[in-house]
Amino acid sequence: MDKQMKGVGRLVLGAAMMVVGLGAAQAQEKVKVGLMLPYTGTYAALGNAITNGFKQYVEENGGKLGGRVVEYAVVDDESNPAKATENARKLVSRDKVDVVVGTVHSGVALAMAKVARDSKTLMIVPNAGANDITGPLCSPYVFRSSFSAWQPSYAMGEALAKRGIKTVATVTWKYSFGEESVAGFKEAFEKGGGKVVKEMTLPFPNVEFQPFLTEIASVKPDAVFVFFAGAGAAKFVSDYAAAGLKSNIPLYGPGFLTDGNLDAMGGAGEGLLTTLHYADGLATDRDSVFRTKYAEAYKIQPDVYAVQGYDAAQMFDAGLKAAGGDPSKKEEVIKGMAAATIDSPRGAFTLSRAHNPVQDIYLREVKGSENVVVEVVSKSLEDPARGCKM
Amino acid sequence: MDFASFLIQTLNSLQYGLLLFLVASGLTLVFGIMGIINLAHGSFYMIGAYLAFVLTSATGSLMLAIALGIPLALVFGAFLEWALFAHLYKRDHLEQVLLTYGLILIFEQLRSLLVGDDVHGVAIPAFLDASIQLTEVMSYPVYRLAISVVCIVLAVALYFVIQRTRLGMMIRAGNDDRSMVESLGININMVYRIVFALGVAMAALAGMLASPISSVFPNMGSQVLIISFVIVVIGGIGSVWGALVAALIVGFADTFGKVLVPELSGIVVYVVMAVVLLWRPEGILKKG
Amino acid sequence: MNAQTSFILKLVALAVIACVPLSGESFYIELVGKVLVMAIFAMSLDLLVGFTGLVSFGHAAYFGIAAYAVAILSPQYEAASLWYVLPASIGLAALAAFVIGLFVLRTKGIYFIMVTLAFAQMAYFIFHDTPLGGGSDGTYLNNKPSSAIFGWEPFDLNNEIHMFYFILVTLIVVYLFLARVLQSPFGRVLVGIKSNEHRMQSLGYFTFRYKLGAFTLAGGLGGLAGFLYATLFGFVTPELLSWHESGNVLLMVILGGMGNLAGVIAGAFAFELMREVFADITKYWQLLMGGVIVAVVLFLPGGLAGIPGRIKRAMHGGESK
Amino acid sequence: MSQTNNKEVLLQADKLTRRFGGLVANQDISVTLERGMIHVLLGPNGAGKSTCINMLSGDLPPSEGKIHFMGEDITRLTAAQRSQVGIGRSYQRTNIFPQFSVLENVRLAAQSRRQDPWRIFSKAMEAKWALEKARACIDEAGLGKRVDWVSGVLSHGEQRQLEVAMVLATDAQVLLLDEPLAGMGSEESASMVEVLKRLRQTRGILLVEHDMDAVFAVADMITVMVNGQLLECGPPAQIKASVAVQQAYLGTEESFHV
Repeated sequence: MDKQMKGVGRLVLGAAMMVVGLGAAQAQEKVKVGLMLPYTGTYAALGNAITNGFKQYVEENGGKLGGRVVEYAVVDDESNPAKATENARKLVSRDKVDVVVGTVHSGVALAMAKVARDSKTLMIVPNAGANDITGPLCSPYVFRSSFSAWQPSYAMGEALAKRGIKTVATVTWKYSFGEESVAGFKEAFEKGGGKVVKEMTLPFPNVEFQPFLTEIASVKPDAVFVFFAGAGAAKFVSDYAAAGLKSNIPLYGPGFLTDGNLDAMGGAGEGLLTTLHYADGLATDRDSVFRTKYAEAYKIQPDVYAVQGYDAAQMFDAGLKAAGGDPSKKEEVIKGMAAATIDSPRGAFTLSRAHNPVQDIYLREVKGSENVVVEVVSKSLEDPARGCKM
Repeated sequence: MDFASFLIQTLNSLQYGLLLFLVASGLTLVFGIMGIINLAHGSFYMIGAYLAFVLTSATGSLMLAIALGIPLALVFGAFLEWALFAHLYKRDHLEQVLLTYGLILIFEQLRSLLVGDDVHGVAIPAFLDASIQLTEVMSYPVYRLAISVVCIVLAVALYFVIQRTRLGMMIRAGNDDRSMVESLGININMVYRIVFALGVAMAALAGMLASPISSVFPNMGSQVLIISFVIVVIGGIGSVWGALVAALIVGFADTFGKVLVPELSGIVVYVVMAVVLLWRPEGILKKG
Repeated sequence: MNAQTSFILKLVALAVIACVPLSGESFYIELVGKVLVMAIFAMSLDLLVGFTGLVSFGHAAYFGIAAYAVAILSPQYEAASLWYVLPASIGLAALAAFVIGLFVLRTKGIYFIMVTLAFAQMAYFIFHDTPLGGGSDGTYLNNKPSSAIFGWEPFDLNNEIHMFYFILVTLIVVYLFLARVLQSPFGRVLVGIKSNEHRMQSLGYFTFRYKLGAFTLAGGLGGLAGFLYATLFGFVTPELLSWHESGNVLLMVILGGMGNLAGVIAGAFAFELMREVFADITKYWQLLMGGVIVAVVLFLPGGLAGIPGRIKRAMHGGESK
Repeated sequence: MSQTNNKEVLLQADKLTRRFGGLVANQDISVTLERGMIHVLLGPNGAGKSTCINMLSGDLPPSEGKIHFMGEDITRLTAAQRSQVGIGRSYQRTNIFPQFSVLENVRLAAQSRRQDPWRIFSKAMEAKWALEKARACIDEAGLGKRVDWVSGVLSHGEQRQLEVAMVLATDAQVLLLDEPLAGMGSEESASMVEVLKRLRQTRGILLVEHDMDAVFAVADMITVMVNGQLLECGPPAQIKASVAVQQAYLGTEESFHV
């Protein structure tokens, strides 16, 4: 029975400790920002970049947003959707934050969006591109400072059709982001007269691409459109080049294909064209200042994720200012954010009725370790926000 | 699928299967001889890839990195066996699962602390950085062929070690009956340490070899781990030849599954495993 | 300690937990509610690991299948009846466990661990890769099941306090149910199988049937926990079936000491508490977590209440094949 | 072999052969067991006695040969199925549930006769028939005073008795006992011999045993095995007189009393 005693004893102790620590007092005259981002696991680098970007804007404003001192509550979401609701709840109910900023992983972001909607808490998505967030699941409380999966891919579809490419094969991981990207591309490309001749998918995060390369070689399309990101993208691009396909069948994709992983490709990415809402070499004053400051503060070059974090802070700042600095006036904060024009390093953007950025999409070319802008392929591209009843 | 594509896909299957064999063979030896289930085996693959990245950056050559990395992995394996795994032989499988599960968390976090969370590439050695033209648009990287060759050489070497050397005799005996080995006066603890270190080194070597084509990234070990489990189950625990056959089966199933039944490609290898379980619950080549 | 003291302590623990909603803090009500769900999940696994000696490393599959069943069976714009989705989701999880059990129970030891893992991985890919459950991003349960029977609604799961007590009562029912099952002839056979399956066979037991029964039952109860999880959070994702979840629930079982239902409940609390505390301390909390796990295994063999395990090892001279 | 007429043949093994890889552990072993008889398998270590008993109990499938129980071919039956038809066995290494009480060990054995796994709500301890049967078998095996002890703490001899009680509780017609006397003191040994004699009256017993005194005290029939081969089979007197047995086995004094 000794083990029983231990068991029960621990049970009591555990329960008691859960109850303790309830009344974390809430600070006044501050604004509380909840950062729910990945700090461990595959997307840790992205989570850090977003955090850096956000904090940089706050620092530029003397540690304040909307005139109030910013206080952070930080949660590592581990990119684990299974814990997402709980983590979001922690920020919303326990820490009582005024805004939740997160996250990278779309599944986690969807869970967070539900919490934000249910609890009427303001939320800014600084990366996750799932169309649904500003589509069927849109909400007055949910904003996005990044993009929808549809945007860069649709722009690429238009661009390729315009360039007279007739047939395209697609490859992506079989998960929502990839499938939404391919769908967005296909929509624009086939509208412009092209044809997607072969759609291939492989389980996420499988990176054994060789069979698909062989298949591409036997189908011989005019071009290949892929959605991959991070390490998988680096591997795909390297494999594509090593298989000798790069010189025969041009490869295109949304910018994640070549973002943050060019070093890992070891030159195989050189010359690739991708579409995204940010690029290197924009050469605007806004961007140059941002990049200089960022590099000084964090000793690394900023990337698109840092920009998205930076803009999340800008958006919230705009909302707060409209509400006279009072985050409890949610209606006014929301109105202020929705109406704002954000002076982003990527170029100014506004927000759609579903709260997704209406922004320029750049065509970029890989040169060395940079994605250098070629041109704006879609001016002020707005996500159609299908299914949004707002 | 035309004939040329079929041949190339076969080549792809072989290459993928052989690389998997390198990881799975260490796993199956550790399972079979030491009776230990090691979830951290995938981490050794990850560690190998990161070693390749770090050492290649430092020395400028993948070859040199591998030459340095293998002894490091051996020492690391022997150390782990001494410090941790030696305490697990008489424990439940459940505790082995937990300890090695804890190790995964530790290894991943240490990796994050030491090397960061970025994706890195490793350059292919210059003399292997070429391609062979197969069809008018498709060519095959020489480095991939080189990997296959190295894997085959290692498989043959492993065969030689197990069949022809005193160590191999001990390994075979240990695989069959632990008490018999002890009664022969063999220091079983030393056999275990060597086998474990070898297993770690093979997984790390697989990671090093794969690093130029897979790049180096966080959590890269866990994908390899589960597919290795499937291989060990199909091949039979403790059977190196089973692992070879099973790895090739998985290589073919995965490659052709992706092309022929793309909707189901995620589960093809598991279906193969289920069929093998029905047919031969102990694996297609139990022991050997 | 006699049975009476143990009983009183359990009641006290229960009373403390039952008081959680009095705090009025919805975060803690939900958090403790979630821990209770995980405790049910852990108890279901304990039936296999602690009482039958089957170390399943794929138990999250049944949790996730039932969670998906709730989301898929519920209509999009209205609430499904609790009395339909609850048995249906448990039944589907149990059915999955039965079918998978037919395969995995043909194996033993290390094989069993790996094969359960592999089948759970297969289930993971089914939800991850098919549109069945919203793919990789998961899917919402927009309306929690309604408890209405012929117009009368005894409780409302949208109310967080009702939800909490619904979970707590379910936990108590599962606890009593399992305690009773373990007293039954069936339960005694399971314990016999854990101790020495071969001997049970030579006594004439068709142990496969008993193990299949236990596996199915554990799958169904794991499904019950999955049902509660989906209802509590209203969001399901393929990650619920991932091997990390299977590993976590195993950790709860061993932390509490396998083969001890009350201990396993404590294990669930200890595990979640540890995660919370470590994650608050440092960004590198997984290092601490891993360290604790390794230390527990090395220095507390058989978990905190591993006495039966030690006797077993002493009797079998260390062979655990 | 057939001098005991009018007796019911319970177990008949014909030309059992078992190979492990290249090693032949048993070759063409035939054994017949009748009701009311104790048949002893005798042989030096490594003669293949355990392999033989394992084939009879279903723990090892034979490579060749047939086994019949009361006229039915049981060669393909599993150990559990053989237990159900009436063949019970004990093991050379004590094989009980050490953390259970003596009563629970035997009750579990008794319960195996009525398997209804779906009854998960009744209490095992309330099934009177199983408890009564368990107590009766414990008494029959001479362990009456140990009913409530935890079996793990019993003396070695008592654990052997417990094994016999467990086999009895399964209603076995045939008892396959692997060295039931091994490791026993002379007193324990004598009482076990008495138990065996009592049990023989209604059942058939196949015994693997080393203790020569006990063997000749209880055996009705003896089969001598050497190197996996059947050397001689007959009543004790015939075995004592056999030149072949003496040369091969009885001559080597040291293996007599283990």
